[in-house]
Amino acid sequence: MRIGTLKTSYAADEALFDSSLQRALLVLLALAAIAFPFVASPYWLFLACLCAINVASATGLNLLTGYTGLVSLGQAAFMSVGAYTVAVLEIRLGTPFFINLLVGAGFAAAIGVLVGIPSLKVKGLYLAIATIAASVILHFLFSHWSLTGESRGLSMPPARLFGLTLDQPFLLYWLIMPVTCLMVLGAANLLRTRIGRAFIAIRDRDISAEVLGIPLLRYKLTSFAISSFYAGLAGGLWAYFFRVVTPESFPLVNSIFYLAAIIVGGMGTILGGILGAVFMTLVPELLKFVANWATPIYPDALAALAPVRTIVFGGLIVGFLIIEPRGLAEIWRRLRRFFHLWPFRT
Amino acid sequence: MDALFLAEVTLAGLGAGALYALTGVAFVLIYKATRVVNLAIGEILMLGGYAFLGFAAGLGLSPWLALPLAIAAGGALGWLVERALIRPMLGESPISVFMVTIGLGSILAGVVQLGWGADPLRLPEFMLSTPVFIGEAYLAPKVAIGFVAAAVVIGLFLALFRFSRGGVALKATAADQGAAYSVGIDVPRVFSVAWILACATAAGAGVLVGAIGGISPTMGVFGLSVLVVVIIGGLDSIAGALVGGLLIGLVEALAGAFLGGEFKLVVTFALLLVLLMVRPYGLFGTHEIERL
Amino acid sequence: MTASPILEVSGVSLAFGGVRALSDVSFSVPEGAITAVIGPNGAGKTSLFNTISGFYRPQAGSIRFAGTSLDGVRAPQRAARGLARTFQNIALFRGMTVLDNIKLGRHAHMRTGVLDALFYWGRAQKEELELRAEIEERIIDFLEIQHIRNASVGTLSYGLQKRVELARALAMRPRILMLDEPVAGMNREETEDMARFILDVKEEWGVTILMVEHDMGMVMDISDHVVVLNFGQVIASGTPREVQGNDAVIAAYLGSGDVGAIARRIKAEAA
Amino acid sequence: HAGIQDYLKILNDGGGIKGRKIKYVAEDTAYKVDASVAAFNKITGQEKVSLYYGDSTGFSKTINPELERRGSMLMAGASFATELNDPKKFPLQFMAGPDYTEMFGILLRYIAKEKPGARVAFVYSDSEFGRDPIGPSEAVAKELKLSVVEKIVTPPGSVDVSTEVLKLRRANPDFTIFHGYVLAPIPEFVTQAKQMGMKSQFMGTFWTMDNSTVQRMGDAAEGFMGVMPYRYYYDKDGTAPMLEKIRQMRPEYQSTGYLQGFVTAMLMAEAVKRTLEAGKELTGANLKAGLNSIKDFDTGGLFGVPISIPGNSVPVGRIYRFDAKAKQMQPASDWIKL
Amino acid sequence: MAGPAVLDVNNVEVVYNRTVQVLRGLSLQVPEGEIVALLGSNGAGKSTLLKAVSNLLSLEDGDVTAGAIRFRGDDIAALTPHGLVRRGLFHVMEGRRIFEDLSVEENLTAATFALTGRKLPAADFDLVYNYFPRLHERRKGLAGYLSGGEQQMLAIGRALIARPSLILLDEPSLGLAPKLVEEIFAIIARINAEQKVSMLLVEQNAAVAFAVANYGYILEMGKVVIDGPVEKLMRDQDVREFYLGLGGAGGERSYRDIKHYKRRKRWLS
Ligand SMILES: Nc1ncnc2c1ncn2[C@@H]1O[C@H](COP(=O)(O)OP(=O)(O)OP(=O)(O)O)[C@@H](O)[C@H]1O
Ligand SMILES: Nc1ncnc2c1ncn2[C@@H]1O[C@H](COP(=O)(O)OP(=O)(O)OP(=O)(O)O)[C@@H](O)[C@H]1O
Ligand SMILES: [Mg+2]
Ligand SMILES: [Mg+2]
Repeated sequence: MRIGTLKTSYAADEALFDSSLQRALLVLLALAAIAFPFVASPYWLFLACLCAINVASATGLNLLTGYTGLVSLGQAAFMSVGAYTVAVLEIRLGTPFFINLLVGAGFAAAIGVLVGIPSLKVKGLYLAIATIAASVILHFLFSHWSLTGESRGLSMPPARLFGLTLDQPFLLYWLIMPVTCLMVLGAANLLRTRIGRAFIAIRDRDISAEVLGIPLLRYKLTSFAISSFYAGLAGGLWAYFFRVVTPESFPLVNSIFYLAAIIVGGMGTILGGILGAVFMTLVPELLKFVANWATPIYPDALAALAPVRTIVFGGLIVGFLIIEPRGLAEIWRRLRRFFHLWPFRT
Repeated sequence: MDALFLAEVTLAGLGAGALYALTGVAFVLIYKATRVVNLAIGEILMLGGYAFLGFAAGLGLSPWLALPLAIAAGGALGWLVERALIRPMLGESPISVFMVTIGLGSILAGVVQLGWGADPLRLPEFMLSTPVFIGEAYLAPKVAIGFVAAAVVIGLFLALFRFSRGGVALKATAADQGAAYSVGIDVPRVFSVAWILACATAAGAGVLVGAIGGISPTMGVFGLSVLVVVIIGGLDSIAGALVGGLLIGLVEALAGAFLGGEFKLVVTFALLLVLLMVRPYGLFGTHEIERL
Repeated sequence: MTASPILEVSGVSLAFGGVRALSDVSFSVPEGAITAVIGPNGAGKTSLFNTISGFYRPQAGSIRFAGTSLDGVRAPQRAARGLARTFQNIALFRGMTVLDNIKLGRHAHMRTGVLDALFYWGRAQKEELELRAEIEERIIDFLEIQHIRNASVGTLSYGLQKRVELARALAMRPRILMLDEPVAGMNREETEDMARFILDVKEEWGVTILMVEHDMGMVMDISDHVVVLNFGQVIASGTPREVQGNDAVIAAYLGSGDVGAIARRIKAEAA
Repeated sequence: HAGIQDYLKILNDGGGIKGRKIKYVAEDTAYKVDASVAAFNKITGQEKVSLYYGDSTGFSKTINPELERRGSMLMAGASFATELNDPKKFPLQFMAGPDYTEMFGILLRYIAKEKPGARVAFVYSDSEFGRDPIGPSEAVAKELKLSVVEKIVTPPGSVDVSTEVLKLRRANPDFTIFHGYVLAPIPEFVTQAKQMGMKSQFMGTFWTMDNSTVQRMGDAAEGFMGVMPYRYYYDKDGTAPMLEKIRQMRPEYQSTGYLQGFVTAMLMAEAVKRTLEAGKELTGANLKAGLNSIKDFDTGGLFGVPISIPGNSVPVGRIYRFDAKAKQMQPASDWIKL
Repeated sequence: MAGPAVLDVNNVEVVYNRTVQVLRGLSLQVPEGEIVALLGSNGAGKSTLLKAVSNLLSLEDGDVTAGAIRFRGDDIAALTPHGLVRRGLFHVMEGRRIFEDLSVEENLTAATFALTGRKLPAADFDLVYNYFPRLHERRKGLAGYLSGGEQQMLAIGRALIARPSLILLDEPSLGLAPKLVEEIFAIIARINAEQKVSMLLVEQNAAVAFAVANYGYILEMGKVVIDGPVEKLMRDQDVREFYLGLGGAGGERSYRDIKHYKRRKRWLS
């Protein structure tokens, strides 16, 4: 059992991880992440990379929707901007991948700002629909523009680093995982400064925020920019990971997926974005295991998998919202408190 | 382009628009009473189509019996959804509730696919099929019937709100449930009634839409166009749904005829964006009252 | 009052569609004193505050603050220049703790940009820690809210919420503090607490105070100067004593002051 | 899926290929690229795979570099996308039938023969699948001296096609080819067009052509035509020992999708056999070489004629027409080889 | 106390979110035809009590865990909130809670649902406009744009439409100008006298509450600490000091004279 930690300086009180036990756990986690690729099969590595990409994107959306309160159904579209930019740069110019990633993310951020402009006037779900409109328009553009390969999409060469060709999950892991960790850390940092507070203020009550010295448009656009920067970066990683980008790679369902991920994980907490994205990525795989396992008993299990997956996806969203609206992060918090106080209270 | 073609395209557009409007009304009904943005409306519509198929083809009932049964099934679904999913969400943030409806849509699509398979199906023919000519312009008979049915239902709803207290009860409940209780409004009933009426309407629209284009588990995307309709009309305005529906139907038809089918969606959504910049609450939606 | 005015409102008019909320309002607020704005409901007091803080744009007239015109200056910049306020309907951010709510008040005076924030260790951290120290030592101690600093504001009682709002306004480094009905809904005891804080802010921090309040007991006791609005127009201004005796003010706003007598009369009539 | 299983059962029951049995592992992917890639990684991570059957076009494209890198597999897919029929770009893949452009080519050739100089319209969905054959097919039509009078795009998932039908009527084509759909909105299209008194002949491609699908078109099915590389399940003309075997194993009607799987498995097995016979290792390139060495191969009557695989596809097909009385697609032409 | 009790609250305990206990064994009665005042500091649980009576607690995740509340002899636990209103118990909630995007008239129309199932003549809007002429002027306008006082009038007007036999009034003077407080309380007194409506009145402004009420309860921490006829309460030393702001000598204390240390009230109970 741990006893309440006593802090002696404001710096200690403002730290991200407030106890030595937490920091020790973090180091352990990092070590595990480093050891993982050496022990895991390509399949698990593949999943780990996919989870990381989704975490990056979900964290971005969490900043926008969970913290700033601007509901967006365009996250997948912003990812597609990043992915296409990366693919075009890689194919046409062959510039180094980190430049491509940054340019892609920057470009996505610019588009995000553009899409965010209505947010000053358009509120709530009207705004969500406006972001759908933006995705539809982007989708149209990508599937009819020769530069982006029209509806056929683009296939691109792998990323290269020091003469190494990053074309397997094992190598890509070392690109994707660190980038994602940095992105999550950046988001956590952002939130403990005036910018994070401004976001939350806008979410809770935007009109009074303005009178308190927070320029609304600037911060709403900042939020859109950061969120779509994250999406763009995630999309760029996605592009290097799959090496083909088509208009169907980032459908509207994916935007819903990210929204669902932060809701299931817990909106407005960094941990929630991470847990939610990982959880929602892994559940379909879990279902596959179940189906394979059930095949001998129930031969049509595989055929039923697609609809069952749709049902489970919906069921998870509905179930979480009704039973634990604050998501996995809240469950995690309760678990922690339980162990924290362990022998004494339940 | 000759005038006849233009006239025919316009008629076809208005016909399609009427179905948008009808589904839009179902959407608005729920929003008006419960402030829930029901993204599952497309799937509920789809379920109406499948229910009709189930009654007519599965049980071999006459289509004229199957139709009211399908509508009733829609109503029952509405009742169930309201009870099981919406009522527990009272007081949660609008995003959460709207995500619940997304989840519901996903569940319904999955269930339909599990029950009827992923392939598109056709509804039994039950409407008259002699072509309708208005002047010289051709109008597909089903589209004409859809138009008339939609017009009648929307007219009924408009009259209901104009000449009864029902509309006030809906709006009051949506605005503040506690206060609505405190003035003697039976809030749970308002909720139930709104969902039952809306889902029954959507199911009826589903039969019409299915009769025209067949039914499939992906039919829910119809809901996306309906969303555009109600946003353009204003989320809480029945008249808005009517105008928005006809407008979108028309715009889609014209875009399809003169630009090509691939432009339909993008043109309507672009229109939506432009309109939102000018009128953030749609054509007829009420502004939120914001005071410091 | 001899002090020079810090805020000058001249000829301000504001209308919403057909409703004239303010018409040709002029008055000035002397520096370092407490000025109260009173008037019937719907007279336009809150609208006046909203106009001063830049939330509404007046159709006519201008406002000068500390010698410079505020025309064309948007709300956030006005806040940055030292116009701080509280709200009639408490506008705390329910998703944040008390401490974060207070920190938010300092927003406009901070420099941290997006890049600083993403990296945090460095400039952003330095600034955050300075802010924390100052808030702890000056504001939280002063308003006696140490025990709730990590509470989320939603769980606090009404009186404490009002106090946190005041703390947030103080964190804005105000030169003028505008309080919209600071003691509405409070009982006598809590009103006394709030009155004491207001007086201390004026005396110890040297902040000018502009306040709207319907509690005449408090207004008349602590304010130095009173402005009376009715139907969007200034109908009187002066010291509390002057205003209290003004017939127009009594007719429009103060009333007879004896509910008991009226009630007794009604009961007698009914009987 | 069932088709592959059945063929492998026949094969393994018959002793496998040169004594080797073939093991079949399946994963569901919901036609989503990332799910498919996940499945690919999972399967290849667990087993040493020589033959792979993928689902969508997107997947085939995505995985291609990986296939080349591994070089150990031969892959076939459910997709007949034209783009995949390029042995240079996709050296380790093939499809068990004509690609979509070739399907159009067969249809157009038939049209040119029936009615030289006919007016043709293409109706297709606004998707990768729908757009696939349109460009090249226009060129083919031109070569055959047919005029393409209208190209109509419908948005994906659209149900109401009234305006498109109006457009079609103005173009007044003799033949209308639908592509990029399974069923909807073809029936409504045909019904409305017939109501308007149009006389156009309506045609479809592989995914529309399953007998049960056409049946579901209701009245609109009458006279509907289209191209199909395989024989239908119920086709009893000529000698078709394999079809006979299928009918024994599965007494009820099997879809053309089933046949596709069956044929694919058969061709894959043939490639393995030839590679082993040549005494070579089972690498992707060797398997593909084995496959390409197939000439005038008899598929036990599943294709109506002996086939060859010069590239990535089997460019053979036949025109069928729906007979409402028999409720069956009936042959309307001979086998056409490109 | 005169007359039978319209409302009888007996030993009620209320818990929010299954964790926070707010009322701890509270009892009070409202006799037929009288106005009972309920005073107490912020957070004492006054609004909570009213919500418990009108059965609206469940909306905020609150529960009555012990005790019983009877309205005209019926246990309210068995009744729905709207059912209670239709039997004649009307709750004018704290913060007015008018329907902002309905017009004034529609707000009154909404209240006619309270008449459902009762054999009463049609709703009488003129009765309301008679008491509140200001509302008549603005009857077509959106209620959200009314000033605070007008909104309070509308809230009371809605109660009048419902023809209740008991009105629960939660802080009707909140945010109102002194003159308007006078007007509203005069009207409250008139309504009580003319319509024979009983009232349970929650107020912070003790002076005006005592002016119209017959009997008073003072609440601290979810319990009644003093009660009695208004005349008796007004003689109580603590009530004088903490609720009426009268100094020891009887004259009103000035806010300027408040020292930094002051005596906090302590109720012994
Ligand atoms: N955003 C708005 N739109 C339309 N009318 C408004 C708006 N804000 C205020 N009003 C109107 O302006 C007038 C003045 O309102 P204001 O809120 O300033 O009054 P107030 O003096 O603060 O009253 P109170 O003492 O009740 O708070 C009122 O008639 C009100 O209805
Ligand atoms: N929904 C709720 N959930 C949890 N606690 C609540 C809730 N509503 C009220 N409380 C708590 O219950 C206590 C009593 O609240 P209540 O509103 O009844 O007080 P009150 O006496 O009406 O005060 P005021 O004079 O401020 O209106 C307060 O401490 C408050 O924090
Ligand atoms: Mg005000
Ligand atoms: Mg209260």
